Amino acid sequence: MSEQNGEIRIGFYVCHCGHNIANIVDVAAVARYVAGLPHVVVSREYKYMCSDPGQELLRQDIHDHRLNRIVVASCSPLLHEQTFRTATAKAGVNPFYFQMVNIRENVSWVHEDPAEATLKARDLARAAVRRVAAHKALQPKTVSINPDVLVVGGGIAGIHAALTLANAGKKVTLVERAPTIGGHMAMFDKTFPTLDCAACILTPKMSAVKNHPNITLWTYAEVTKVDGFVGNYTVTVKHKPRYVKEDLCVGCLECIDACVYKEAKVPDEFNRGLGKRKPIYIPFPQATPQVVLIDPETCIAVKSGKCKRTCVEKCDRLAIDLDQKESFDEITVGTIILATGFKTFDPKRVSYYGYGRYPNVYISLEAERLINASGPTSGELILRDGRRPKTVGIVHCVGSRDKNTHRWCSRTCCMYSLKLAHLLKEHSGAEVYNFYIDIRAAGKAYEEFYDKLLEENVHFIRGRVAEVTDWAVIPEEEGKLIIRVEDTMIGVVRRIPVDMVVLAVGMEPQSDAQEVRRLFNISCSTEGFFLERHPKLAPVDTFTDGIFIAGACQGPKDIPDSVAQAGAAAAQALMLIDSGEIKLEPNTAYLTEQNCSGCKSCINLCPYHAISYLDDKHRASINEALCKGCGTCVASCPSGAIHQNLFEDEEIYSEIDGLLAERSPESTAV
Amino acid sequence: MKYLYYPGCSLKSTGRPYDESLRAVFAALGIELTELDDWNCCGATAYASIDENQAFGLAARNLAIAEAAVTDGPPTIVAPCSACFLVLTKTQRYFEDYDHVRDGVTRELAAAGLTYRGHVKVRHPLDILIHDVGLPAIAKLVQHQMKGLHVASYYGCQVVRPFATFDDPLYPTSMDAIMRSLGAETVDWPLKTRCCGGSLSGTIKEAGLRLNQHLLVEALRKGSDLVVTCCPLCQFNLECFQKQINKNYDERISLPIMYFTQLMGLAFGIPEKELGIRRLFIDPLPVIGALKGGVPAHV
Amino acid sequence: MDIQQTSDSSGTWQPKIIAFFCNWCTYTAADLAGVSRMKHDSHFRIIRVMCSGRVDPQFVIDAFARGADGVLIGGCHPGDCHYMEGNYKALRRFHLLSRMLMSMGIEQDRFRLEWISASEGEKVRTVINDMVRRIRALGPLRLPAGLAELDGELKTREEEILHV
Amino acid sequence: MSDKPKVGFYWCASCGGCEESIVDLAEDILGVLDAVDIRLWPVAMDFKRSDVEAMADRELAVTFLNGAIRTSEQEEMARILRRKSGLLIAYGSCAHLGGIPGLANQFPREEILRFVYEQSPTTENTEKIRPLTSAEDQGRKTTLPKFFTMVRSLDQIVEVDYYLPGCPPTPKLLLNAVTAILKGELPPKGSVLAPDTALCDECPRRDSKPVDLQIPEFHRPHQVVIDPALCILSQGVVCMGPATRGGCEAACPAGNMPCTGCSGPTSGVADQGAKILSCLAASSSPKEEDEIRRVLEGIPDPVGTFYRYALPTSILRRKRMPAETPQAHQ
Repeated sequence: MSEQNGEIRIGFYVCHCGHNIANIVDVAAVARYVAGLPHVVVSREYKYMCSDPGQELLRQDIHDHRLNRIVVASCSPLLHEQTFRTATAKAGVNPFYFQMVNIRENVSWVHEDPAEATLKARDLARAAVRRVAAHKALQPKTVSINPDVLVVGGGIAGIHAALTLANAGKKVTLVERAPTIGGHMAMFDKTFPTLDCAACILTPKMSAVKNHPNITLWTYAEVTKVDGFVGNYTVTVKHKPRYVKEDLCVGCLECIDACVYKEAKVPDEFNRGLGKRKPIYIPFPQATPQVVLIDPETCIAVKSGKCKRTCVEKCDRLAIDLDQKESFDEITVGTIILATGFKTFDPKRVSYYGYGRYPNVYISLEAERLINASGPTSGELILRDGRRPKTVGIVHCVGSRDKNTHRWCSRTCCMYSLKLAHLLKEHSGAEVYNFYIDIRAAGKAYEEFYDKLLEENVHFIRGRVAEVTDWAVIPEEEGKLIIRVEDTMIGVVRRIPVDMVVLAVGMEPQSDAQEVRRLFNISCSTEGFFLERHPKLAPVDTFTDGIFIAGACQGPKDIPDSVAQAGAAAAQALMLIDSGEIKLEPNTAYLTEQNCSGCKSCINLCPYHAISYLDDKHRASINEALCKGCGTCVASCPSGAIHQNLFEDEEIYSEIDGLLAERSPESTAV
Repeated sequence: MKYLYYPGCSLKSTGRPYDESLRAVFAALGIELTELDDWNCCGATAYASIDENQAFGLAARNLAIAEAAVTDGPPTIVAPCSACFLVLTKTQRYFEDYDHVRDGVTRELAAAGLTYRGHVKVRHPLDILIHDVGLPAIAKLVQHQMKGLHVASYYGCQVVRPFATFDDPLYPTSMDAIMRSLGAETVDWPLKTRCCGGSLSGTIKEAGLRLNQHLLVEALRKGSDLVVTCCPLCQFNLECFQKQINKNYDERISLPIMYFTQLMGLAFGIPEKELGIRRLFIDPLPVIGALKGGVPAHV
Repeated sequence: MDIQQTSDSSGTWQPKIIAFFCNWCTYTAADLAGVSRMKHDSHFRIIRVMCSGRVDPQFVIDAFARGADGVLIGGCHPGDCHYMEGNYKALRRFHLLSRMLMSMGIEQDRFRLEWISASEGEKVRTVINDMVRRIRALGPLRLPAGLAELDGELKTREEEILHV
Repeated sequence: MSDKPKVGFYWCASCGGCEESIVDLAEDILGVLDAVDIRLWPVAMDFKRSDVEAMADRELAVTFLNGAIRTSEQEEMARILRRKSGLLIAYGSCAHLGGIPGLANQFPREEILRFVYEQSPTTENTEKIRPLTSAEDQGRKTTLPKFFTMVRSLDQIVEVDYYLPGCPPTPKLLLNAVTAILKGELPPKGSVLAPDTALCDECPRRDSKPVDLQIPEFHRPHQVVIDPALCILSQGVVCMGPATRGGCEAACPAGNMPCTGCSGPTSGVADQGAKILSCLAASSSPKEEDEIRRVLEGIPDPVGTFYRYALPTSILRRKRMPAETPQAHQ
């Protein structure tokens, strides 16, 4: 239903949102007030406008009262604008004759004085009513979706997402910056609460990725550039030099034996420096792909050129190329899944736990490697000073639930600490103490696992550890690490001497999360993890269409949750791909040629080169396909010849006027 | 480098060696210290618990006159005494963060015909030495390498807590780094920010002495030849109660406790008279002088 | 009838601030402030634009001329702009415009540009409270009223002029 | 009595240049004089206000009024002429936009009077005598018009039918207007009788402007030698052309001077100054805040530069002077 003889008929709806809005804003008063504004035919309040009955109310009114403009005052447009536009369109009114007023996030949730809040709600409503009168009918542009997908990050989340998509027949490129996929999970010994071996469940998936016909696996590679928009992204990937030809190497590892270094001397990353490797190495036995690489920092040949190059001679497949340079690939994809994972908290930041000062203080990942059969001590629990611990203390919440480091709960530490307690006891028969604030065992079979540990008489002391010190005040403490903690169960401060301390470090965003965020044009939440479009309703979407997030890059997660999210992200990508096309917000700029003087001021302002200069006509010309709708050129055009759909000057002026108008509604002529 | 200097009451009395050695060392490093004209008590008393507004006002007066004193660039106050540093820093922080404090202080100062715009930076000598001067510059001035001297750096509780502006709040290392740049070896002792007994030594003596004893015993256990500190109260406590501790707890402690700036001065070859060494009760020179490459007796 | 917006229920003057927030960073941050229930002063009104680069200086001037006591522009931090460089254009316009406004008698504190990323809900609160505080100190701008008073010097009734 | 349409010319706060511009019609003026009967033209012929008041309403077919409104007398004449004229045409920048006199809207009335009557270097007025709006001498009352608090454009006083832009309007624009009036081929009421595209469209230097222009530094015309062939803006000199209505055939750029904006904005723009400001700032190249500040300092007087002719008709109209209470008149 469009405007009959140009008459503007507005329907206004203010939502209670249960009590969320109605508790602070006098919604009835707002509805009454708006009813008196020009062009307003219907003005109602309703408990939940986003509910079916709420939308039905809209449809019915549009029909009964021949409404051709709709204003809903409820939550943020970022949440429900689409909902109400769709409802408006269903009732036969162009969806862009709709305007939303945010009186929840911007009013009822942030203000306490009902009078002030109600006043503000009225102002915002009046502004929207004026604005909507100036709206125009628009047709959104649709673009097609390239079915190929890019997955960034080869941890368990990235692996699962890639396999899901590949099995659905989509072409996937998986980019991992490390020399192998597997991520953190590959470092674990066993997984909670089932205690099944991490390698046993992960490595099959890793080789599945390697061998899948639909997956292109690029390891030791990084995304350096992302152009385009949903359905049509162009991505540049940098391949870091391995100094080994990936296609020729079969992973026989003979080059490693041949290396002029007879002994492994370099601290090895995979074992967190607890073990050593040579300059030419393979990260770990099941590394995928099974390809060796050379670390340019320590390889004499690469660094100085002065080396017998025994490795090169040894390789009869001539796979080793010491002159390899970085190379670039450009691919086009329609959707992108980010699964870039997390970083463990650096306990050096909490100096009072002595990490880095006392050799026998470890972080959890190091403990994982120590008890791992394929670890540096082949599973023997041997400390840095060669001793075998008789007592071990596990300190929970290191870098979690702490205002001075990270406020959030890392969600996995309680459970992996329980797991480590079990395994450490199993491996060494040591007495194991857990120092915890709360045991958070929310998950299938998690609480049961906790019970099991209690029966294994692992000690649990409830209290945040104050410090780990070697300050011995009694002879028994000499040569030990003393854990000072308030035992809040018995209300005394205790000093517990132990041989080994394991710090259950929390999860934090990758150190380059901000750069990655910029690269893919998405946002981060306060903690620095990638920001989801909606915490509940769109947990794997981002504010940039076609880019999804999965796993711990969005927030601390354990394996099951990461895998679940990876599946969800894959499903979201598939949804786009299979629908084949997507409607774009029609907020593009356009030019009224007769007003353009050809002054060229706008041409260089557009970062997307959407504006060009027509030499024959001496006029500018805007390519709406390239325009992303920022409106910078509109604000600049000195002739007022450029306009922006959805954000017309007239629309914004009427919003300003509406917000500041102090005339009584009777006299407010638009 | 030019800074305003806020000595506070301690450095004019019990802490004079700190004042003298700090001035000498900073001068040697080419740092110009101008004593803040007409400074007053920082308010590190019970004042704050009696009338917060006036307590902040008292401290803020120093900030206000400092702000007025400097025309080029933001004024920086160097406050060596831990208590002064803490109180002035706190006042600055609260002035920035809390409207009611800002308004209160503004009122209090107005009564004295003063205004404060909140531009003063309050800094500690350790901060200046580490971040403005830098360790290489310090090392360059060293004439007598403190080789083989085992030093325990003691920070006390106030310089880094609760406002850790320039170092780790629980395991600071700036003083240790400076000591190492003098050629000394620093002992890694866990009690470097633990309570020295503070004013307890004057009130609940037993408690004060116990805390005090812990520090001294652990410092010796870690093989320290002497303790350097940056706090007048800590220096006083640790040095002056050793006899009593030996008597009460049957210890044999005689451990020199000096200001870190004094050791720097000696290393720089500044005559000990200018460093107030003689004002110390336990003469550190024997243990230092005994060292190879240490300070010759004549200085 | 309409409540006089210049004053609160108790009748004392309250500032009116118009805030142009970019969709991607600052508007999202304001939503975050809402979701986090960060209470702050209510005397501002947000207008959502896609990018701070869309804020035409005419909008700012118009807002003042229609009775705003302050205008706030919120955009993504430099380097973070969802449209690559819109915020730089906003920054350059801001500097020239605030100089222009000052020579037209509109104090610096009344016009402000802030970079607030989607994660900085807290910053929305502090910026708004601070701006309201500063503008309270300055008092009302009352441009429309001021001009209306000046037009009082004109003769509106022709009879006063035409002696025929 | 001829039956030729009666025409009036009148001037308010103006420099007289607009009057000159009528003579600039050169020989064409003869044609005009054949076609019309000039009844009111203070610069050329004597007149009495009473004569005008005595005219029948709309007796004058057209009145071309130039100059801004600054005094009560000018306001009154504007109102009278509005009534006596079929068409009232705001002639030239001052009547159209407020013009150069409009720049006075940056200063308080009192400050202006004090300068003119007391402080200007050429003034000797030790008794600080100020003119009065009315004075009695030997039973004779003499009056002077009131000096208003601010300068206004004509349409801020009375309804205006058409505008002829320019400082002054070019003979061509005037001739076109007169012809259109005589032929009765006028555009919709309220139109500006000039093209609605900006100056660049008719600027001889247009094609020399680069499409990727970024301005690294701003210069004032006296600081550089302007290349006569190249776009003036591309040489870092502020040119109002992009934000100024054409119709003058880019007379100033053609004479190697930047456009200063006398014809005001095009119909799509509410505030000429704000728009050129937006355009120039966006097109400048620096990114670092300090650098931005420094480069934009190259435009030392934004108001005087961007609002040289259109301050009274800009959105803000006048500098805010909170101290000043609305003028109570003597």
